[in-house]
Amino acid sequence: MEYLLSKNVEYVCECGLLKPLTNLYFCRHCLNLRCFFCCHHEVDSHFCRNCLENIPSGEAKLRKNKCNTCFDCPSCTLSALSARATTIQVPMTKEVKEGGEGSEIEASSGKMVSKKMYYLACLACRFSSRDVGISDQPSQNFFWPEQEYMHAIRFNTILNHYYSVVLHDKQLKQEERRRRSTKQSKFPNMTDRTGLNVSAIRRQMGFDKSAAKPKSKPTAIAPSIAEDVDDLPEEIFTQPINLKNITTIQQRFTQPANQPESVKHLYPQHKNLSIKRSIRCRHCEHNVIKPEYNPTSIKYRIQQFASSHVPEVRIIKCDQLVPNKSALITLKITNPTMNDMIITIMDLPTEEEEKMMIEEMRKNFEKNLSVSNKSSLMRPSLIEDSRIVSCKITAKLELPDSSFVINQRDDSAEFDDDVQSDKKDPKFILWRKANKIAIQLSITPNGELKVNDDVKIGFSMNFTYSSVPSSTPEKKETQRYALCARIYINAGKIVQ
Amino acid sequence: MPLFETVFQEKPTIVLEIGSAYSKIGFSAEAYPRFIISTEIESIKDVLKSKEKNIYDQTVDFFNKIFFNYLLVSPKDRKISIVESVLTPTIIRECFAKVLFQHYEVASVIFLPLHLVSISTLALDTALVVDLGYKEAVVIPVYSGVQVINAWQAQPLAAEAVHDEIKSNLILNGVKEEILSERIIEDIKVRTCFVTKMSRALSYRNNEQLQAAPDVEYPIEGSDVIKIPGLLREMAFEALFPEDNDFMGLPYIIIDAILKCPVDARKELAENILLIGGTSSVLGIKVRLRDELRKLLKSDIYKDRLYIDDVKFHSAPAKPNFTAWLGGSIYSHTDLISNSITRESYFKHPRIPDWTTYDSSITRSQG
Amino acid sequence: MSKLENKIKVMPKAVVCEDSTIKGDVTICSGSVIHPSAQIIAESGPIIIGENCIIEEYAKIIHRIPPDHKLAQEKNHVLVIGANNLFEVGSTVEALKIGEKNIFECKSYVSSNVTISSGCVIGAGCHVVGEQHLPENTVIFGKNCQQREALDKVSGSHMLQLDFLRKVLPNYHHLRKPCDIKKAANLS
Amino acid sequence: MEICDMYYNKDEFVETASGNKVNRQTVLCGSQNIVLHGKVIVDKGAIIRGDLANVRTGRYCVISKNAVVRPPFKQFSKGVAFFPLHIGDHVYIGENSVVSAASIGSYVYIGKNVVIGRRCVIKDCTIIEDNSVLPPETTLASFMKFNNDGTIEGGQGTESVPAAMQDLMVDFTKSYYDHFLMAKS
Repeated sequence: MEYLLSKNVEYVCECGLLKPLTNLYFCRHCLNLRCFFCCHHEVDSHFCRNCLENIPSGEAKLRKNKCNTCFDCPSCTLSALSARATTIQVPMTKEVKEGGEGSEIEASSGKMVSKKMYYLACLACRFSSRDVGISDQPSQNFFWPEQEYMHAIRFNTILNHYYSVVLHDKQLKQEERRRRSTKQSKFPNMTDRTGLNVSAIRRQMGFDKSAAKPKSKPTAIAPSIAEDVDDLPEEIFTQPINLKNITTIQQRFTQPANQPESVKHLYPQHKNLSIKRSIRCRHCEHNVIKPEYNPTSIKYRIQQFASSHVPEVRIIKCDQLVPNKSALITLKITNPTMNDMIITIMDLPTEEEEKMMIEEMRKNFEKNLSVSNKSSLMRPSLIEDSRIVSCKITAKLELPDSSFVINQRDDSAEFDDDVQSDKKDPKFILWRKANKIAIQLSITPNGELKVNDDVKIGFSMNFTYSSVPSSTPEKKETQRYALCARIYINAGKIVQ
Repeated sequence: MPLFETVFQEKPTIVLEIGSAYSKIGFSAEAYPRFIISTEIESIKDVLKSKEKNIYDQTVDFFNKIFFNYLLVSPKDRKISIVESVLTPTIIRECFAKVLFQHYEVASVIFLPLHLVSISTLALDTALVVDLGYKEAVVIPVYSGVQVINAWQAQPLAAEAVHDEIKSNLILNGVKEEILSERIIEDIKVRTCFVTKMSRALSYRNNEQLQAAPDVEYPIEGSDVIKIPGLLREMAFEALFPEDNDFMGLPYIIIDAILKCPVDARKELAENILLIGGTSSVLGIKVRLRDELRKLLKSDIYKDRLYIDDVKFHSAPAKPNFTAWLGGSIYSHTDLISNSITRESYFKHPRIPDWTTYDSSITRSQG
Repeated sequence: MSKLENKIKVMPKAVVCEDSTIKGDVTICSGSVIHPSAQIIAESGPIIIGENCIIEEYAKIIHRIPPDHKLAQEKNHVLVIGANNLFEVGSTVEALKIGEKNIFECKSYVSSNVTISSGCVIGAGCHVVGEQHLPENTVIFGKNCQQREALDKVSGSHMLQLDFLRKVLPNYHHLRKPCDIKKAANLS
Repeated sequence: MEICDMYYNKDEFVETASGNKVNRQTVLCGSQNIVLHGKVIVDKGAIIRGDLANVRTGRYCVISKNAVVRPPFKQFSKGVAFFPLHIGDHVYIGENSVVSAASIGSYVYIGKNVVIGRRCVIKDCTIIEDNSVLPPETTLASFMKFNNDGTIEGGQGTESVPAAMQDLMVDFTKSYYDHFLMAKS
């Protein structure tokens, strides 16, 4: 787990948040890091995570985002119910009716057929649909009886009432406006001058009633009547209660409509659907993540993981850390791209420089915004306010004195073992292996650190990035860019 | 009718009620919320403790959950209604607006006053709305579709007070504090406690000997079994009815709210009381309030000031904990939502108008 | 541990894999199946495992009375485990009274303070420690050891599973020889 | 953090021609029914119940100490049967975990002390947190994470499971294998 979601090495997203490389995306169009927080999310497709069926979004909306076939257990609220089969003996009823009197005797003489019936059961808490009095159903995908909502009718009356009130209001206003506008009409016409307008003519012709505009009237409603309240049942003071029969608040909230207090009313609940999300860069509106529709597919239509564009830094090991005493840290840097990279490690920007960077980014964005505003009517996205990195450095890092090259990724290199020994390499490089390199740097934790304090180091890593040739003609050739990633590393804790 | 159709084709408004303990989330024109989930914004419980930036991040995360884990909709260009108390701190209201407009790019947001929209579930335009939530009890009278703001009353007499009562009581009975997590206290309250009768509460107060309700053996996570005394089951909710010289118990603040209203409105308000909020779903609270209020009406303090004989309660076509949400659902279905703040206007003036600028056309238009 | 004298009685028709660890005075009644790597440790007194029990891998049944337990004074306490119990993989059971037809799911733990009647289910990963008696058909489940009462009998597959295991296990494992009924009778 | 080198003694492990490394103190019942597809590590105390039904794992799997891999049984109207258990490539099973799933996809990370109930279906690119309990017949869809409080979260395009889970698990299991070395005595 630590390997997968390691928080020891964090990269600075452009929005100023620190994230491990595995949680970052790389926008190919802006050539910048993006994270979950500063991107725009969209619902891509709906599916049921139990039966793994893709459900078109229109249908999902109709079904209130619930799966037709799968149920959640209302008792333990977490697991899904599974259909269990039982066989029961039923008399052959069909033949009875067909055969008339003669075969009726046969049926009563005990000719039985076994028939499969299904009920729902939870395998975690042993809840079963029989517990709440739902009879077994003849088919697994049978429509299990739905509960009725007791206030449904009253709610609809109220809703329609208010709706009609508002509609009525609106029509009145419209009429008012029309009446006013006829008076203000610039172009005189005959009917006006003669004092005849459409409605007057109609009235004269006797179309009076039938032609009158159908005006909606607010539907009548009986307002709620205040009632006297029932007294507390006397037995509450004498009868012991059985906790096992009273639902917990979590169980109640799985059925927001009824919120039953007794476990006898815990009915199976249709499972909620899940979604796949696509993620979009706010700066250029391009997708960085777009999954495939198929719920079982793990592929993407668009995937811009930072881990496949930006060199990855991992800690191999670190000496014991003592304040004011230099220690060696060994880092592994991997080049995930198909091109060689030149890497330079530098100091982090100071706070002023960081502020300037943020300011510059904002200006850039606004400039783009005004350009795109002119060209298209599309409403531009907004970006999150960038922030200053919250992490504070607590150790001094001795930077390597030169840049170095990391070889491109080569999937066939896995099979040849020999470690390349490049004589020219400077001293801080420990070894090279295909597209990986190990470097050793010395760090000196600050003097004021106490035992068990984290030692944080940080650096800017400049690297050359070659864009992947795209199909658009103007970008046919690979272009080389110099990019920069800011990296914060938690080297470990101070020891005695 | 064409007017109808355009509305139905539109995507339904997302209706949210972000409470201090639980949030109710769903869509407009539905009879109950899709989900009731616990509010995962620490700062809502304790606004003063946190910095604004922190609330922003938490709100973004929580709304992300609401939209993508529960409601499963892309919030971009959707309409949002937020049902909230008029007493919600500005900092929270503005934070919500900023998150929704800037981060989620919604089309419009409207903040609906909780007490006002609640009574639309009754098809009435006058009622005394008592909201018993997690943090506090808030009483606001609504008369002819207008909130009588100057008559509002609020006291920290709600779920939190009850939880503290249960916790301190159990600790007195020798239960270790570590095992009494907030979740367990809430479970004890929900599953075992109720509001006892006024007469019994009085007897307990006068130290009379009574046969208390039966004790309950309560297993805590398999590690221990504790005894919930019957007395605690009955008396936990007495935290809402403190009997002291401050006269600030629940019945007192209800009466005080009525007293602050014009004379000719008082009788109507007293006969139209609506209890909402999660704490008011507890067994026996209505009866107790009725008895307490009747007693107060006849007491020396109020006898000569209020000429009201009786109080009456409504029951909304909903569970008390989502009555306000339901009001929001009804309100959002009507076109009055055009009063909302749109994205464009927010970016011209990134301020959220206060409740005072709202007019409550929904109930007024009825008459 | 080494002090314990092993007196293991395996009744006929019981299937006990040799890879299992059995220590102390343990009687395994007929029809029960003990999987490899199961552990049965009779430290404070004999254990009698009823008929048709299944004890799976890494399941641990321990008869160990802690010194402050109310049964500590009692000499020769016998842990009698009823018939048709199922001890799943990695469960640890120290209870001193166990009825019939219980299921101890994977990685559950039951301390010696708990007495178990019949038809109970201790859910996977549940730790039941506090002093209590589980009434019949109690189901303990979930992270917080929530309790409910099972209304519907579920364990229908138990006997079928036993049949299968009794058929298959001898083909793959060395088994402990059941002792002669006559000898067993003589011993007791 | 890079994986540190792990050393074992020569006589502790058996290495097969296909690169599987199996500890001698494991219980592989019915070994003729167990297929390990190469470069699989089975650590000390692990149990694989091939006697109940076939067990097949893909390449680069890790079965850690004291883990139990046990085909699930299913009840029919006439008796019970144990079902074969298939595990995909690049799967890590943590210490003391019990796996009774019907199938486990590829690129799956299963933490420590996990219980996977009977006939669960674990799809590709999933994470199961330490100490989780999956009830029987649970389906864990791709890119979902099972938390130890019993909730399932995530889905493709969320942070719960890294988007590049596939590459990560390949990387992880390969380097685990590469760092699992015989001690030079």
